[in-house]
Amino acid sequence: MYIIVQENDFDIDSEITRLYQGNPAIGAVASFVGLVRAEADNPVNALTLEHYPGMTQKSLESIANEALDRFNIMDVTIIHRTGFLIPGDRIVLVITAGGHREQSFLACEFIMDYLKTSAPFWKKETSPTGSHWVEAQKKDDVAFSRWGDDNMKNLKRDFKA
Amino acid sequence: MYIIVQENDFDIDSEITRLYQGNPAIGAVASFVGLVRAEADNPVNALTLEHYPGMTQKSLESIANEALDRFNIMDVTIIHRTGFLIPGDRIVLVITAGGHREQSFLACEFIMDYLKTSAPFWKKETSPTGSHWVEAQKKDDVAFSRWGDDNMKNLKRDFKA
Amino acid sequence: MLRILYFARLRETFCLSFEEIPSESINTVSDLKFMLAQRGGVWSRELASDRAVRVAVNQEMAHDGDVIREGDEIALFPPVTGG
Amino acid sequence: MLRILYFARLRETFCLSFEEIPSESINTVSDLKFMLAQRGGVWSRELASDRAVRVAVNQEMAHDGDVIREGDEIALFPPVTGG
Repeated sequence: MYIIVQENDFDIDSEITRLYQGNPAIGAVASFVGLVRAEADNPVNALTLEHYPGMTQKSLESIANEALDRFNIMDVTIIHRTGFLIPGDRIVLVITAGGHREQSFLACEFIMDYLKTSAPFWKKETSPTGSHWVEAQKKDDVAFSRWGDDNMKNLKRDFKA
Repeated sequence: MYIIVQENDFDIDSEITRLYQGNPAIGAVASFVGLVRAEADNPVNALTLEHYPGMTQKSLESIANEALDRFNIMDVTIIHRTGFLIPGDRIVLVITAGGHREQSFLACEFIMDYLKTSAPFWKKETSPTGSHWVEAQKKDDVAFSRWGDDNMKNLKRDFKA
Repeated sequence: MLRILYFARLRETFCLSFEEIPSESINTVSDLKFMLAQRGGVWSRELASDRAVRVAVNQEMAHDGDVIREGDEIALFPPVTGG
Repeated sequence: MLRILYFARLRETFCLSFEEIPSESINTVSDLKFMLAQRGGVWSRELASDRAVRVAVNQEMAHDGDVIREGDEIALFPPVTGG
């Protein structure tokens, strides 16, 4: 497990290689990269990411451990950036490595959904009209909640079998 | 759209960057890397990947176009290697880029499920006991079939809205 | 004493990132929120029942009924928006 | 004429990667498979109804009932195993 909060960018190929190298049973690596967006109706100039240093590492580790346990995958990387970012910059990288693709994909989505609602990061956007804190989105709570239902508990059992 | 069949390895970071660079509306990039596995109960020494050159590019393009259309994502990369590979080598890279993570994840899974059942590649494994053609797996047909049900058609409509 | 941390919008609105307060008469997360809201002004507005405020006790997400003990580190912040 | 291609296990078993055959009396994928199976030996075994053989007509996946026309490129192969 490799979990880090940093200001610097990361190299995705090196991070993926680090995760699977030396474990020949890994056949399926899923990953997700979140980027600072700027759209016509929301022309963001910059983003500042604040976090709660004492809690961040702990909360990301707990999410990663839950994913390892639920989906029976083999390893996880989470890199989350903080500080000043501009459109096109990478914010977060999640990598999940397992034997088969279904469990790696599910674990990667699970980690992103949990991170979006449970990890102590906050975005402040600066646009031509001023700066404001980004509001949490209802759809992130919806995405989060689906992992708690009975369907997902059955799924966990399947992977453990 | 960037789709290529090649013998050489690829750099994942460069491929991901190529896909989102220049499109500031892209906020979510999902990707999948498939690797040659070697497990205790299946000690593979090498894999040879054969394909049907006249059809491969066409079939991958058609899968990518279907994903772009169904999930309303913005761009797709598929790189599939052929030839001689050993455990730990990368076989395939799929990258999907969209505005939001749910659609990018779904499109990436969709492409892998289609590729596994519809793209003309065949693996031949060499192990200490000889070499043999890998048999298609029932679970790949099951994974493929879920994209055809009514549930998934509704999902397509949601993304188009 | 309790160590209280504020983040993001709350930190800016309260003009405060950190304070220490006596733990007497504070037994739960609810007690602490009620006590802070009593300060009035931005405090009562930000801690009003219709505003979403998240609380972590000793770096773990907590709920209104959760117990607070002498020496705990409590953080108050808006719903998170990372990733 | 029809251009017939074989891949993977079929290519090896038939010791053949490519042949051309007259298109007369072959109207569908089924007709072609039946005609090839008539060759006997490995041909009838590999093209027996209980074995999964996939067929592409002009580089598109096809089914038993699909029509074959003069000049078409037909490929026969086992279920794919890439990715």
